[in-house]
Amino acid sequence: MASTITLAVTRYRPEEEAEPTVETYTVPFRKDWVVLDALNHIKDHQDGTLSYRWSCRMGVCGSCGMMVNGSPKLTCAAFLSDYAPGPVRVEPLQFFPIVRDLIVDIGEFLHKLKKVKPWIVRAEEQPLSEGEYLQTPDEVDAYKAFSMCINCMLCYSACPIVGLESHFTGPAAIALAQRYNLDSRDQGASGRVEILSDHEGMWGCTFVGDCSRVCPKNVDPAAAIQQYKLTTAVDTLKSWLLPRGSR
Amino acid sequence: MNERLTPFLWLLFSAGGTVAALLFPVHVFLVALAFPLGALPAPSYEALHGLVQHPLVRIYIFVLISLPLFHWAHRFRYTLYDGLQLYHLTNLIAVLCYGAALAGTAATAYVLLTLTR
Amino acid sequence: MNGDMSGGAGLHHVGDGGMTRRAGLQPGHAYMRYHPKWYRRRMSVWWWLQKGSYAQFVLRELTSVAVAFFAFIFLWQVWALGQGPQAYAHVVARLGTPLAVVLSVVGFVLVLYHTVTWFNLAPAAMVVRVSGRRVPGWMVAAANYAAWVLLSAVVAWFFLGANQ
Amino acid sequence: MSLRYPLRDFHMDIFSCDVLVVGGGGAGLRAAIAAADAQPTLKIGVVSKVYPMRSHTVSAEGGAAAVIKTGDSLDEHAYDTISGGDWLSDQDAVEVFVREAPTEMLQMEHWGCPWNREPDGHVAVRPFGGMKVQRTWFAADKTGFHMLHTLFQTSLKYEQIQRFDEYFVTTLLVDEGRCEGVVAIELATGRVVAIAAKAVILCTGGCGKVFPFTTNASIKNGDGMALAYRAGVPLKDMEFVQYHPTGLPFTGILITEAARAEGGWMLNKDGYRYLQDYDLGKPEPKPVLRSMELGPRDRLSQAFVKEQEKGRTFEGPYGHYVHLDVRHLGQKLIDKKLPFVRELCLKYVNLDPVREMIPVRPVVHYMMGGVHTDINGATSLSGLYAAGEVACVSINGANRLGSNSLTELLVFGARAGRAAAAFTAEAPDASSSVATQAHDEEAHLERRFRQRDSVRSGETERIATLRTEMQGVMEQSAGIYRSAPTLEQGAAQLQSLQERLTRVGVDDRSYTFNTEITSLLELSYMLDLAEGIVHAALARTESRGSHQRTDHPDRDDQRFLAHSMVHRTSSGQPRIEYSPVTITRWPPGKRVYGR
Repeated sequence: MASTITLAVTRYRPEEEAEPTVETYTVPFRKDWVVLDALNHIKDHQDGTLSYRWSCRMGVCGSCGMMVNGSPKLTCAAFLSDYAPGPVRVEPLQFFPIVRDLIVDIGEFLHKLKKVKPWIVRAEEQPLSEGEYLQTPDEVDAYKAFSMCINCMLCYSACPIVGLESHFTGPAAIALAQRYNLDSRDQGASGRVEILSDHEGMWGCTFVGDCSRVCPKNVDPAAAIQQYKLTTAVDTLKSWLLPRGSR
Repeated sequence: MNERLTPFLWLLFSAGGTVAALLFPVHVFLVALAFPLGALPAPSYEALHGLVQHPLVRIYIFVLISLPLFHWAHRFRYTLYDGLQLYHLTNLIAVLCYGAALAGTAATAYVLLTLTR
Repeated sequence: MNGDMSGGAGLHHVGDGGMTRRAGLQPGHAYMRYHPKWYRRRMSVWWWLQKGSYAQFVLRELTSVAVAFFAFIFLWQVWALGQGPQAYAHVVARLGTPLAVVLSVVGFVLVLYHTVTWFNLAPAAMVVRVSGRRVPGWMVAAANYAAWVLLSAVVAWFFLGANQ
Repeated sequence: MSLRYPLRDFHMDIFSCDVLVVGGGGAGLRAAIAAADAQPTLKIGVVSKVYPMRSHTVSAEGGAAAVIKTGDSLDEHAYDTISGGDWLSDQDAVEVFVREAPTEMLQMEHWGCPWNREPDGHVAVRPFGGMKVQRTWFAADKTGFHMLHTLFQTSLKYEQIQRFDEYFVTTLLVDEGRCEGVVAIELATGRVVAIAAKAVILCTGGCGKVFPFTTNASIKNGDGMALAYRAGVPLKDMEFVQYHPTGLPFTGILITEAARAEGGWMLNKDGYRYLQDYDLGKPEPKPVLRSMELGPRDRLSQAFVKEQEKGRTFEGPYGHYVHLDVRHLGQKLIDKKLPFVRELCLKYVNLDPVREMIPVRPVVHYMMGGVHTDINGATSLSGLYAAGEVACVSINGANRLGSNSLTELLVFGARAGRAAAAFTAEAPDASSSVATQAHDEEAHLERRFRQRDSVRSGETERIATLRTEMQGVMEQSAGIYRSAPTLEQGAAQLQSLQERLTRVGVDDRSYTFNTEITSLLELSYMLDLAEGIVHAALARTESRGSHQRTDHPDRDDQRFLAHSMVHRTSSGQPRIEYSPVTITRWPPGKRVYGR
């Protein structure tokens, strides 16, 4: 087994260069190291100027998403040994504006997330003194998978529609809208449909399906969007066919 | 495209996709391959002509042809739009695609309604 | 009141609100201290060739061309039935020409690809519940395939049994 | 429009708000929402060095304790907490905590947190270490994740809450004994800004990264503790550092206590449930509350060290370890209640806990100590509040019970939010010195990091070298077992590290997302806190909870039934004082587990 491995890392220094370049680094090759460990080794011992985000190193904070050999990955869960003998190509998440090196701007996502009202909407709040809203385990299961999103942005980086149309609301945000729609405690579905019923919302999705393939938490945003389309389409049809009272 | 129409067009696309998935393989295999190549005994003109006299068969043929046309229209529209990045032609593409499907549907209806006994 | 903090009217996200405003500079501009200079890659027109799954997706979408092609073949054939035996024989003969056969073979493969991808993706959109519990996706897909086999058999029976 | 104060020859951005929350994790978001609910007209800022959903609350797994079931009582929760904390908890705070916990948890439910449920639809609870009754609410084993995202998503509906995402706070603005805001670097641009506020709430979490092996995320550098400490606010009970008994070797990834609560066993290299040798009860096939594997974390981590001394642990490339065995629980239960444990093992150590045993060792997990606050989160500095792990109220005393921390950040986050909101009513606007102070801080940062001569004179040091040395010193001197000689040596080593810190060079001069500068600032925060921990540990010549002195093995209520207060002297060195513990209804007793 080779004792070192090479990483080809995208650098972008906006103060000095007009576009990104590639810098190669050679790091020790260790069986239990992930790509993030290699980046930390570079930053600590070789080049303190390399910039990237990371935090929990256990796949739940969602900070460390990057393109590894062309695929969006959480670098804390991408073992070097899976890319041996290298070189390992490490790039910032695609389809996002690059701020610097491996850091991309995700501010747009925060706007999209807020737009879909990802919170419980109710006509009337039950007072806390009356206890919890009852919700059976099956009712929890109805939305649970879509609540597992860690906002790591891998799905946006996998989605060509995001790349083509930056205004597309995108997989994670629509899945989170659907997470609340499916929550038995929520009454905000009709409000969200109005927001998501345009080509920037659910209808922009053409079901490429890569979002679900790269999701590290098996959220399956593609399914969320298709289910959302089906429900919306059926509801629309009903509203045309049925008289108001019986809807 | 009118946003209010989108859910309806998507339903047509879905229905058409399902019809095509379920029924096209067998129809294509028999009508476009097995019968012309003589691999299987083709039904006679009279037999088929007799079959299409039944109203249910005519409805079946109408569904078989028109819904998949809308399926095509929807998919082709998005493929042109995203694949070739023809954003400035979005309305024209939509009109041409759904227009073609509509025309095909009208033609099918006309043919089926005027089929001689 | 919000405006005091955000720098951009109505933006809840202060830092980015400012950033969006300032990043509106033209690409290729010189760097200015305290102002971001983001790099945006433009997507190639050939994006769908860059990744296997994207190519498969575009292929899947293009099966719709084969679907439309055969829809018109069917229409042509039904029209010919109305025009009389000669017209019908003409259609059958044309379908047997080498060019038509090649097109039909390619189209048939595409239609099969459509069927397989459609059935495999259908469970994602369709949530089927039996007494509150969601039916697993593979069972939905299996039901689709079973319906496909059954319907194909029925259609074949009508065609092949039409002469009797 | 941001207000622009003309300052000498350039402009600086000065934002202003009523309540400014530093930190966007569970406590920070809860505080922000509470302030917004209390007074909807207030402008509330949340400044965080990471996007809120990256905050470390996200990593909490097991659950959050609150009394809700029949057969449980507030007093039992209080007693478990107080005895678990070895009677160093302030009992008035604990009583408030257990009383408000159920309401806060119900509020989380109303905001959409996906709690596990009973078949009839009521919230389900699970057992947890050190708790006599099952009272831990849980969302599988991703409770912190779900709570954080629920809070974050709920916070989005408050238009008056405005976020400063990825702003790194470098100092508090203090004038005439009052905190009036912060100075922060906007990471994306390097712009230094002042955020003036009538009240500031620190919610920046702990400082686990002062130790080498920790469950803590890389962002846990004690920023808020150091900011307060440098502003003259004392830190309380810093010597109490919780080791979680079950972290993965190398990565320190947390394997939740819930794994033991659901019935997992701790086995030494002979396959023996060794906890039975440490006065923690007798082994039973099913989990017994407050017994064996469900003992408190300090006792379990201490037992590990004893096993290691007896040579009954495994030795691996990353030190000694024992086994956590959950195989007998079966795949169905593991997938339903411990899916994240399985996911983490499969993804990070390539083993399946359904079929294999999990290697674990004690790893630093939580700081019982922190910024000294009262029951409303108020610190000794007017206008400055703190809540969550950064604060020390104290309910956790000498050892925190598992599943109390998530509840704590809700209860005291909300209390601090409300108190800060009320404070703004009588607080005058920020003084004019804010601009001057902010400008001075900017000039200071510029000098320190971007003027080559000042940094590069003489020998230079690397950030990582110092950080690694500091972590080594902390494990050696202030680990699970401590003694005067090692602590004294540690204190001396830390002092020399402080001197070397001034010689650290920065290669990165960029204004765009300069993570080298923030790493260096974080290291300087951590060194201050490391000194505080070591000095507080040296001064406490007794053993209590997580603080075990081999040279003073017994608890000494005569002298040390008291909170240590670490003050920063003008030389930068810590000075330790003590303040009394509040005892209401539970006089100090013996900690009994397994009986």
